[in-house]
Amino acid sequence: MEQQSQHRANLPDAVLLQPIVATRSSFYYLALALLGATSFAFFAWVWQLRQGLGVTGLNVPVYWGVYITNFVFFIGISHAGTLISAILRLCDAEWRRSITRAAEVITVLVLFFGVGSVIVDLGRPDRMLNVLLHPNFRSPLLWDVCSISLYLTASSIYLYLPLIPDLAMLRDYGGKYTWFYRILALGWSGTDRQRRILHRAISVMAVLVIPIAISVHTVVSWVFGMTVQPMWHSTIFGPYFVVGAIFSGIASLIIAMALIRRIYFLQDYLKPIHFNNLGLLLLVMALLWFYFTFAEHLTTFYGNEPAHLIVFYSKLTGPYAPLFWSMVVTCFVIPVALLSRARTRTVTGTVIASISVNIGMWLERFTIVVPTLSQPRLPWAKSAYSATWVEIGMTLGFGATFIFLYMLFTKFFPIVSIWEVQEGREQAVPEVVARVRSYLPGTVATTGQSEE
Amino acid sequence: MTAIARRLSRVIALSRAAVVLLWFWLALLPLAVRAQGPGAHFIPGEAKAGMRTFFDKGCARCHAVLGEGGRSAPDLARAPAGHLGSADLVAAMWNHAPAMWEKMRVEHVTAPKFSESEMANLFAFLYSVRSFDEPGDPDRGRQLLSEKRCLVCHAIGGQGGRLAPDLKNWASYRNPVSWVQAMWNHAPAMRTRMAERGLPWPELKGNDVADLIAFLRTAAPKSKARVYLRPADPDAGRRVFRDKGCIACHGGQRSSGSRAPDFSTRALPRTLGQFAGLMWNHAPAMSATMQAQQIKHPQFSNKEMADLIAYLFAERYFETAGSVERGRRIFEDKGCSGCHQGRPGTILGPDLAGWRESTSPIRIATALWNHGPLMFEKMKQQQMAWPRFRAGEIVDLMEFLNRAPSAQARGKGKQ
Amino acid sequence: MKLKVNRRNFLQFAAGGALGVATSEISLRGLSDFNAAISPEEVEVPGGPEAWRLSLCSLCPARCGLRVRTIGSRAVKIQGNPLHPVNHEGLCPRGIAGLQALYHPDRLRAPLKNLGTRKSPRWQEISWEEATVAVTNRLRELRQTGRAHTVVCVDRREPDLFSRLLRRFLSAYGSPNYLAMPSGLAALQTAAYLQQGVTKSIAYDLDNTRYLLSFGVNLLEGWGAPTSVMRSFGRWRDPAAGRRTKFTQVESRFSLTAARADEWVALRPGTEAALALGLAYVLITEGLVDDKFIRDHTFGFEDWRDATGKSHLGFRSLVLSDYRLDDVSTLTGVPAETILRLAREFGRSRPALAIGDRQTSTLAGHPYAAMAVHALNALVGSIDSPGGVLLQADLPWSDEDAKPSSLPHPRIDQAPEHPVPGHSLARLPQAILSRKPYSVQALLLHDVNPVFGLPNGEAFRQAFAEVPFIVSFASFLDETSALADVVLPAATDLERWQAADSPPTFPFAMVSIAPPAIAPRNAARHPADFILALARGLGEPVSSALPFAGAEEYLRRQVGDLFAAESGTVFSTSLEETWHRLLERSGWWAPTYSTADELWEQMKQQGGWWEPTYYYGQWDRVFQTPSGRFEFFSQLLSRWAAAHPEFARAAGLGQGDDRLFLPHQPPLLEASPEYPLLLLPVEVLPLAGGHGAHLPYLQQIAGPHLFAHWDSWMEIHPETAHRLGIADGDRVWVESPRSRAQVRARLYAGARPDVVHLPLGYGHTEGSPWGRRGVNPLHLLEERYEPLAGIAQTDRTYVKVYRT
Amino acid sequence: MPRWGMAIDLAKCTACQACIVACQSENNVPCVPPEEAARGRILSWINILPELEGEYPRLTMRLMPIPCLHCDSPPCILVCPVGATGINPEGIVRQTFSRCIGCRYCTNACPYTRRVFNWYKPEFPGEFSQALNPDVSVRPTGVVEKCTLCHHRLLQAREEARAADRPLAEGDYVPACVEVCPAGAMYFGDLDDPASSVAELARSPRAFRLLEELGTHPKVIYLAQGEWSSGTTESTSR
Repeated sequence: MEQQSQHRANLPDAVLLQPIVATRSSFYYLALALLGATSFAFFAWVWQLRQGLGVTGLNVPVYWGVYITNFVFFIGISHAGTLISAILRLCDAEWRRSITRAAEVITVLVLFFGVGSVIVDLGRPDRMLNVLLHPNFRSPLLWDVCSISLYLTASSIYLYLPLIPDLAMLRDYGGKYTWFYRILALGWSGTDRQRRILHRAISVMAVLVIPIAISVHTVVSWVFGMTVQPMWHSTIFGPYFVVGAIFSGIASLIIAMALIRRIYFLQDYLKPIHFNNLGLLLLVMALLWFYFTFAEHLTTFYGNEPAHLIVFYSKLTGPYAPLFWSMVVTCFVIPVALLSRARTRTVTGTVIASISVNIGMWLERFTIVVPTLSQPRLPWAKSAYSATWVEIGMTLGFGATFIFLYMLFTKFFPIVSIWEVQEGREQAVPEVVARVRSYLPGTVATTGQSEE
Repeated sequence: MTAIARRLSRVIALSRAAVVLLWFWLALLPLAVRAQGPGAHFIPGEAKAGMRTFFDKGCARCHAVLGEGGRSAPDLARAPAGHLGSADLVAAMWNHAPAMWEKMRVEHVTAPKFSESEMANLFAFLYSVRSFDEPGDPDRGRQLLSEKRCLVCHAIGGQGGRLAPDLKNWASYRNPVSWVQAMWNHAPAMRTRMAERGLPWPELKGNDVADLIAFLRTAAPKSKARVYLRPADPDAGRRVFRDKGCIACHGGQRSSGSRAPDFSTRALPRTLGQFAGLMWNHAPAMSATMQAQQIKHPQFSNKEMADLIAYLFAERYFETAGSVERGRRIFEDKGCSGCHQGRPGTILGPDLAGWRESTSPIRIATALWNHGPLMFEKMKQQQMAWPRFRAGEIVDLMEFLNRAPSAQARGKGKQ
Repeated sequence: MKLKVNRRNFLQFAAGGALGVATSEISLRGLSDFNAAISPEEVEVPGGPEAWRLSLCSLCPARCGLRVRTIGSRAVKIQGNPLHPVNHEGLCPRGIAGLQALYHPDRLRAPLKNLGTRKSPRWQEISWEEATVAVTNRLRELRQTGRAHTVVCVDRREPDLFSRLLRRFLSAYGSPNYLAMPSGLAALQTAAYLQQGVTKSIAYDLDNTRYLLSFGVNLLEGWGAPTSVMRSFGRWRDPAAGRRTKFTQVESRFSLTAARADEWVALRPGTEAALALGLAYVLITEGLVDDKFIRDHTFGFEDWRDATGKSHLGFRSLVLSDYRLDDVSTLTGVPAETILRLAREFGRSRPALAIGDRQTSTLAGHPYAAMAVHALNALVGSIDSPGGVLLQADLPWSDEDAKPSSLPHPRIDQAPEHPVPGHSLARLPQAILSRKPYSVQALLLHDVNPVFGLPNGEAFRQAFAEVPFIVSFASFLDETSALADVVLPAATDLERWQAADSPPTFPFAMVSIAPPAIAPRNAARHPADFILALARGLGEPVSSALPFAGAEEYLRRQVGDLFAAESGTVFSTSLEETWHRLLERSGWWAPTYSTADELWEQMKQQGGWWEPTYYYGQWDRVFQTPSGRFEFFSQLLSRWAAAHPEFARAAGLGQGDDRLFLPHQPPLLEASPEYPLLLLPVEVLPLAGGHGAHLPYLQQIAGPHLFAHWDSWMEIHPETAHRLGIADGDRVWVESPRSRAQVRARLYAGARPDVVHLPLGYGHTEGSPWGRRGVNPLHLLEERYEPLAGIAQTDRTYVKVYRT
Repeated sequence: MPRWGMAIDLAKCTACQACIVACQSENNVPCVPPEEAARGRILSWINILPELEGEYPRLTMRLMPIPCLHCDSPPCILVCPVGATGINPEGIVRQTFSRCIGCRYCTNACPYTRRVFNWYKPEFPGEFSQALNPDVSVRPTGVVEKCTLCHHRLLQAREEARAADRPLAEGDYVPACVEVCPAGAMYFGDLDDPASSVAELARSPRAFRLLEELGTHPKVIYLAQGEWSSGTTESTSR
């Protein structure tokens, strides 16, 4: 026993396995709390199924509310991982190695909640199968179904592939559930050939995943863009939504990293530099997002179409002004202020920025969905929309469940890709030196093949 | 002799045909009989069906009858004034057609097409409706009573003369005919009484009767507010005409010697009420002659009187016979022959040879209505004037078309 | 060389995949089962043999003809009877809502007996037999003790078979007290009596008029016979019908009627009479009047001398002196040029028709104003002429039921201080409480709710507490029935034999009848059957006066009269009717029936009998005044006033002032600093006549112009609201000197800045919970009665409005 | 193949709302309780839309009864993911209640907001369920419903016509709202039959369609109120 633990401690990066081998009681308390929220959400949902959607704050003409907002929001978050890690992988950003998995997990998990939000929004979830039995391919909603399921598969694979070596490690490590890891490890023995295949597979997936991810959120935006409703019927919704998605994605990634770092003492794996880099990325997205938002609203204002202007003003000056302007603050003012200066681009700084960004992005989705609906072209009675406990409970529950599952993942799998980190140590440094040298004049690229 | 014989045969032939037709639709519409208008029995076609046509085909959009229907065109029950037989109706329709077509073109009204039976019904309807009286003007009625000095002898509800019956007794009579009947029956007595007092016999003209009724109606006792007549039966009327011996003097050719006006030729007023007026005016003179010839003054029941008048009107629906000669002349003069006689090269209209033995006012009207606009257009292209006809001329034309379309025209028409 | 895929991990793969698919499949299926389990399936609708049955609507006096679709024993749809002369195929929303009245969850299920007190009733269900016995005994006792006359019966506004029977019963029983709820046409009828000397219902030839000038009559919101008015409205604007009839609405509020009119003229509330006389001024000065008619058929246009040689004021001089254009303009707030234009349009387009004073189906307006408006009709000769004011044709009923009983005792509610021999139900409470002329021993109420529906409802509540015995026929335990000792569940329209005469404002003589469309629900019964049972129970002579087995037999007997009349026709297609009219007008009559039985059968199948012909110019029927003419100067009034000097004071004019007898502007209410805003209650079609609040169908469409439903609202002008710091939807207090109520304020630009409006029909305190919403404006309004006929003037009161 | 359409003459409409109630009673549309109504969840398929303009005392108000307009190119049917709604060959925009999954995408895509959603299980308090029309299914909770132009009446009319062995005549098939209109302001018929009254009215200069600019091609045609002027004579054929 003694020397067993001894032997483990000596293992490189043992700290990365720590969460898996040892669980502190605080974990259970937190888990309990989160599961409480989950069960509350479940209760709310049963209640809604029994009573009908009447228990929500939805009404005529505001047929969509918090649920659809959540849907768009969650799908947005899902762009955190896969997309980012894919991009970083493809351009050999070496600082990625310790953050990719944390990102990819977010993607895979959050997608379920995106889909879940739609399901709870259905009046007849029991008839969901009709989507497969009687599909109508002219409906953007069906495009969503396709692209999201495709995205889910792709990103699951993309999460799974880099996991294999670590699984093998856990298998040979001989802790709990070895049988489980054995199944998943697919008999990985780390031969060169296997490594090469794995590398090839990963980079193929990386290439594949990017267009899929982009398509997903474009299609989501089309759910609105394809209608003739004022301020929905817009051509830039595609890119606008994608940008927003990546924006919130990065933000939630930063938050997740910060938490992992704190809880599992991974300070020297997730270093300030990571936050700094991601912070810069976030800054870029913030500017990009503002640009789109500005363009979108300016054209509407300039176009001066009555129906559109009614919605426009309901956002800028009307009942939705508070939401709209706090969105501008949280999505633009705060992050830019914090991230544009190196002094504040610290871990805390970026985290604060990220939190505000996520809040802001949720507000953005909300102010896209609701104002349009509450100002129909024909001046029917306008009834204000405010969410009920059911919707709020469900939203919180979803958040909690997501966090819980994330935690659970860290308890079974290393949240930082161990073999990649090791690979980094052993090979990447000389590679990078060689690569950098190869950029410089008067030198011959000797390490060409090792770069592929 | 020929003329008389032909006329006679013609009238009889037509009335036979009419009766046959009558039985035909009687068999079809046993219920409709109850709702028959006066005079309908003799006339080919059914008045009520005619009204349906009138409204369904959209005539009522512009035209009205007695105020029921559109206002933008003449009220066909009131205008043209005076009594119109079928031939007169055709003539009126023919002469008026171009103007109407113009108006319809302007208003984008598409002219409906009629089958011959529909047209027959329409005629029957118009003919009966034209014989209806409209409620009179009570104010004029009051004046009349004083002008005609009725109240010297008569009283209304106790006020007035005591010599003659109180008019209140009749106040509830709504039908001019029942008035005529009452007046007729006591005409002789009244005549003598008035003679004694040297009072002039009151003449009732135009709508006088209707107006009188309208005024006296208000004096009617509440309990039995209105007395109407059931629709009359011309057949019965014909019998009355024979049995009561009217035919003896009034029968025209049929009467032993025509001493009295022949109703089959004499000009009739438009409505029954006006006719009633005439009978009234004519009563004293007549009873005088009758006395002179020891003919008993016939008494009529309400129904008999109604039937009788209905019969007389029904008779007059049919045109008297025309002459082939005059017909041919008109056919030439009015330029019909130009197009309608199969001359080579000039066949713009159909060869009317085919109409032999089948020409009737209904047929002409139908043809006019269905093909008229086309013909009108063609004629305008040829700078031809739209010919106008008097009723008599129509009759002669029909006579001509029925009898003598020249053989060679038919021959040519075939080639 | 490749990943070594041996059998084992291949199987693992397969297993995993299968598992995944299975779980997803199961979860979806499971979800649907789950959902089905927790929210079980919906109502399924039973079928059955289908049939269409005729019936009559009784939610308002129009009594529209209905076609009821029945499936098995259920009534599932109400539509208009296409042959019915009043509504043809059309219906108003109220008619269709009859279904909800029929199947209403709060309907009485059995006869109820009050074991408690009036204040705190304790209801017990009893059998019909018990009920009949109880009532019979009480009435027999009263009769034997010579107090038959102390039995008072209050019937609803809608005349029908049952009201006839009731009258017959009362006169046989020995009581003169057949009372009915007041009608919104009272002012018109009063004017008709004073100016034309007639008591029959005034009618309007709306179809044929070319210009309609309405002084605040809510024509399209339940006035008169709503469906037939709407039908005429449609015809005025039917492109096929040729020229469009102009409809001008003079009203202070931009009501739905005003909104649908061709022109809306806003005037100061209460000045309708002045405006009418102002128009008369222009008509006279510009010679736009019908001289012939005025010469031949009117009296008192010029100044005149009576028998004693005393000279009297004529209408012309009155108008020329008192109602000069600019005066009228300043008083009414209508620009002079508008008045000029209106007068010219009115005078030049013939036939032109004027209706007023401001009235709804329950608020009558002021008779003097009505006279002023009616005078306009006389000026342009629109009386008893096509497109003008007509007098309803007489029915050929034998009048034995209707005739006033020749009994020693006077009617309890008669009003000797009024010139018009009217009776006003409003006087009943006072009569009961003062025991003058005699004390009331028993009350028979038929489907009436004065406690809720009359301005002095509270007085009724107190008075009824004094009456020893109260029986009420009702479908619901409403405010009034709640005060009764015995409440009898009455069958609704669709469940009972019905017969209706021509509705008010309908020119032709008409009788519609309808057999029950479906069997009565629960224990409900036809009140007629109960009354007949009562008659049998009371024995001679009552029983011999009503020797009928049931409602049907009684009705059947009545139809005999129609047959005897030998005129008219059974309801039929417009074509048939045209034909009939053509014949009849020229003195021919072609009935479709030859025996009374045939007539009866045909009436049951077609819906009734009527006479589609109106005979114009029957002056001595239309003008039964002393002069036998239309009287601008009412001699009936002057003669009466001669004997009653106190009248002049009541009317607020000097003794011997001829204006008393001429149309004139009655005195206006004045605002006080404390109560600055005028409250004008309004009537909306869905709740017209004050009933219907218990029907969801009607509640949810009550105020379309404001999307208002299920609750009463107070219309207030945005600026006024802003001045008072009131926002749209705020709850506010409306306070009058009499009482105050809380209601939701709605900003409405159609409300005059110094006026607020509350809809009538809301604010029940008893009966269906659905009806117990909103406030009842009648409780805010001050009671006032005008001197001519004692018509309630509770249609306006000054109030103040402030936020809660 | 007819193309069913409706014409509503705003000059004749009295805003009495009989059409609304007739529709509800014909199609088993439940009355929602007051609280729900207050939240704008009234289910009626046809509603009056008031448009008030001007200042006291110069006001105008247009009150339009608006059912589903049964557009020829309806935005709502494209977006339904399960094809629960579509336009049938006769131009009726139908809703298959049994397939609808209640995603409410169609309600949001309809520019006229003429589709309603069953927030709760339909309630027919007391014996109201007795008055249900057996020809029309009662919609379950959670599905979208809309005006069907009383399609069941079309089926019945067809049956009767076939039984009588004659073609479907104008007036055989009329929706409940049109049938009940007391002012005769609503017309219904085949827009492709030039002789039909609707087709005639659709050609009238007063005719307009709601939000035409969206290219939805509604088959419910409105006729402008028009104005009275002394001595005007209008004529349908102009």
